Amino acid sequence: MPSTLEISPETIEQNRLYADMGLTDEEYTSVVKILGRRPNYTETGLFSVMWSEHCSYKNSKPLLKKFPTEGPHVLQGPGEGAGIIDIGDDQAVVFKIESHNHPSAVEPYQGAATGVGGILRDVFSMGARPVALLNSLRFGSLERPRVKYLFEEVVRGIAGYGNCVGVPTVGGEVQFDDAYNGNPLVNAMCVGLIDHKDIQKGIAAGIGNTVMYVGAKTGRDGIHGATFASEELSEESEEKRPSVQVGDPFMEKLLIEACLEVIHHDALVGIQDMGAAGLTSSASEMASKAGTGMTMNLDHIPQREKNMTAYEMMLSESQERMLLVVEKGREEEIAAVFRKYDLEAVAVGEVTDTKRFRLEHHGEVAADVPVDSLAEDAPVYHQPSKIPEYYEEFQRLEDFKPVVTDYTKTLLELLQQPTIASKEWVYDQYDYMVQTNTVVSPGSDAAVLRVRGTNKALAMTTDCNSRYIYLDPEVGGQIAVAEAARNIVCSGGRPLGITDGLNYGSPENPEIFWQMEKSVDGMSEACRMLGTPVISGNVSLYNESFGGQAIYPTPIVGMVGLIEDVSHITRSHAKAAGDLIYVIGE
Amino acid sequence: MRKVKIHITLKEGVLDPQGKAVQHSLKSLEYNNVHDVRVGKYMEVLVDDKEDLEAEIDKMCDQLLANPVIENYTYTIEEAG
Amino acid sequence: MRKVKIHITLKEGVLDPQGKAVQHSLKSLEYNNVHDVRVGKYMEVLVDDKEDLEAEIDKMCDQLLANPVIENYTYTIEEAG
Amino acid sequence: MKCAVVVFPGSNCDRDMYHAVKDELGADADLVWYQEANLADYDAVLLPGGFSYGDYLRSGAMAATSPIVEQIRAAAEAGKPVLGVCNGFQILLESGLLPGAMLPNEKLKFMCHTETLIVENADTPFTQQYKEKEEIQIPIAHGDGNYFCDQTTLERLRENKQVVFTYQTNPNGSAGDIAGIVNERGNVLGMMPHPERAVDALLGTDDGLRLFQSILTYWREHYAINA
Ligand SMILES: Nc1ncnc2c1ncn2[C@@H]1O[C@H](COP(=O)(O)OP(=O)(O)O)[C@@H](O)[C@H]1O
Repeated sequence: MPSTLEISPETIEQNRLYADMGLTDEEYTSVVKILGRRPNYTETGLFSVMWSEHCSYKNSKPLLKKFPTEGPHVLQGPGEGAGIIDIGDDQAVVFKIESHNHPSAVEPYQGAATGVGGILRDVFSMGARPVALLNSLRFGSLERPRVKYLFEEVVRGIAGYGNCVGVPTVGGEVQFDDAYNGNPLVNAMCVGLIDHKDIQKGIAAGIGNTVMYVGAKTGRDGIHGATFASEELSEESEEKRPSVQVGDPFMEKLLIEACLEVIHHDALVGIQDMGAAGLTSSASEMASKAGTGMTMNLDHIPQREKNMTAYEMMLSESQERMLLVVEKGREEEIAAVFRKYDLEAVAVGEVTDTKRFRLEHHGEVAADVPVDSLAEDAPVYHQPSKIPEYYEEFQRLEDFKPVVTDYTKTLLELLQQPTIASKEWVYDQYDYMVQTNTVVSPGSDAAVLRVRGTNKALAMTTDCNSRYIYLDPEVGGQIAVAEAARNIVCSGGRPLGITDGLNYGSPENPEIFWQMEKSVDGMSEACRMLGTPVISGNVSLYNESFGGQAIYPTPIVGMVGLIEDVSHITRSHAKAAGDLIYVIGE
Repeated sequence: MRKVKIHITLKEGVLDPQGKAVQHSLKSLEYNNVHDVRVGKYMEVLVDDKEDLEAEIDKMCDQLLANPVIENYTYTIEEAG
Repeated sequence: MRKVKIHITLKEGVLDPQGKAVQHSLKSLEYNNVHDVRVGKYMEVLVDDKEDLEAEIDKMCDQLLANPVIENYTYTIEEAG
Repeated sequence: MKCAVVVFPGSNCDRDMYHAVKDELGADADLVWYQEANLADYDAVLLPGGFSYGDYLRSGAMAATSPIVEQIRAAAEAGKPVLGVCNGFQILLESGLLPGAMLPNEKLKFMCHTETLIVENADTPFTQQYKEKEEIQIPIAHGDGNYFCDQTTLERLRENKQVVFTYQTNPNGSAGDIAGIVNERGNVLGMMPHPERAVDALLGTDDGLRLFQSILTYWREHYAINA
């Protein structure tokens, strides 16, 4: 087998190749210290992805600690695929939001589609049936052809994936502002329903148990571009270009049905989806959480392309894949469940008691590192923060009171703003009715879905006015949570909890870190006041235009509420001529 | 008038779920000798001839007809029948 | 091994909404010399060679790859590279 | 009456159809996996919507080549009611059980909302509970719902009263505003709109319920005595 000339540990150190992969000098040094030697190429890759912001939250951890995450009805807070809240009758609601900003900026259709696919897997890997999707989108000015293209394709991508898998897209928001010209935001939220007894964990427990791989084959999808720059094999380099992740919603639909069937099988020990950092994060996290180790033989990984290296397989972000841990000796029973759906479940490894993460490939050890070092020892940074000048300037301004002379004209002008105008063009493309539970469809304050077989319903919404947050992150953060809560209450529901999608610029910029800090403070405070704990979320940093201009701070709130009786559901539209209108509040 | 025949195919290495599904279907219809299927697009564009027609077709493909992030294109120009 | 290149096009008389949309988009990008666009499918199928390969490809197309109510197909068979 | 709701890989309105028949109509129903079905055991065959095989290649095309289609054909020939909704309709077209083909919606976008349908033929096993020319509210949700057939076929469909539902305002470019058609014998109905989404007023409309009630009545009148 012609394995690629692997770059030596010495070269990685001397040429600082780890920096291309995203590790700083200090981080590289601590990896060397942990291992007691220099990491090889694959190992450097493992650390670089697991210690990235996306997987480790190294810059945002100190902030996330501020969120209230507990409550009497919280069954699962942040940490697993998605959070879970009790809704009575031994049922629970599962939800989470996730961003797919950068992939959507490059290839909007596939970026948005795979964003939907990823958040679905987070929810059904908990054992829940996905019952609703929502999204929160930000684009630049629609007058720009590129922005218009991004907007149309993102919506088409969300529709293409969600419609095909048969999960209704019931709500969301779209905001247009120049701040997003170079960096659109695409956040997708999924809500699932589960019976308490079906709740799954992503753990690799039971020494000797078998690790199984299910779903799409692994290709060179979404592998970090920088590493290719340092590839020396030029002949194949064109072919080996990092390729865009393409979603296969049909495969996902089969996975949903098969996984929801397999969770009832007593041979199943743990299940987790392969999200960002694919095999690396799913496998190492499952072992780390269980306090075990894992050995995988990469020769058994189903591969879509020829001559894939260990590095490529471990970092691939191919979609529609799941990792399972199964009782030893009962692999065939599990494989049979998947076979019905034309899916192959393949044994690729074993749970060990070594607390090490060990990879074999072509008869050689491709990596051997302490498993906790990947999943838990990532550095945590406390970034400096500084009040931005713009903020101080704004504080000094007089309040602006617009003078309206012609109300009709002003109203019509307002209604023509893309951000305010009807979003029917968007949601008409989403199948928001499939599963036949949608009582209040897009176009009202919150979407409402009945819980079949009960008298209950769930209300759900995503909200964030990022201009408010830009102007005053703390108050803006409170407003975002409060707005979501109002949308739930107006629909007849009691807010249960939130998931948050934190989208910001670079945390290394003190003024941006200040925005992050303050908005999280504001959101936390509102969550405490309203009794809506944060049960899951996602952080997306470095959202900047090519010129280095950061987006508005955009911490999106996804909230779910419980309606005790379907007869309490209210819609936002006017019902009959002659009805009275009241204004409540200030 | 010219007829431009354009072939748009997915780049090597990009997942082709459609092709995979078709291949699978062919297999279940017992065409066991099929090893791979890739599905792409084929367009026929009728245009007035002009100088630099090729440059213009390239531009059309780059701008609209193909998605350069995941697709390649090739074309031939013929006399329109 | 053979590479079969299959072209599937809409029959004459069948409206082609996709082609119309592409043509419209090209027009708004100011390609004013475009008179017509038809969009079809292009497939590359890799098969083992066998006797009567053509008959088999015809069958595949009739059974699955093309819909005779709305589509025509043509193909060429090449040595797989 | 016992209904089979056939589940193909990628069907996603299968449970909706099942609940409509079981919970709202009160008939017997089973979800049957396409490879395991024995349709001879059932009185009616329901093909649900969704994206069988991802709608790759052409909507319904791959499902139409699966062996279960022969059983569906046999059920149709035996005179049992066969209903195909949305993707189910596309499968009926692709398998030749109904004439014509589906093209992408004229505007090339998926669309989801409720449409007004006109009942063109109230004398079929599926529509006896409606009045001719009655207007009913039924949701649509499709990307490839632009019904196509040649002029001769269209005229024949009209002459034979095979056009069962039309759209009041054509949303997708369908020939003759067609939303649903039956075969010549009248026992196989294909329609793009989703009657199973219109069986509970809580969700907006229950105008679809009478379609299922019609099937039940038809079955009672024609088969129940022998059953
Ligand atoms: N991206 C989207 N996806 C689905 N529904 C959307 C989307 N954007 C807006 N909507 C729906 O359109 C309606 C109006 O949205 P929006 O203009 O954001 O109003 P509001 O200010 O009341 O939240 C809401 O019901 C919302 O769910």
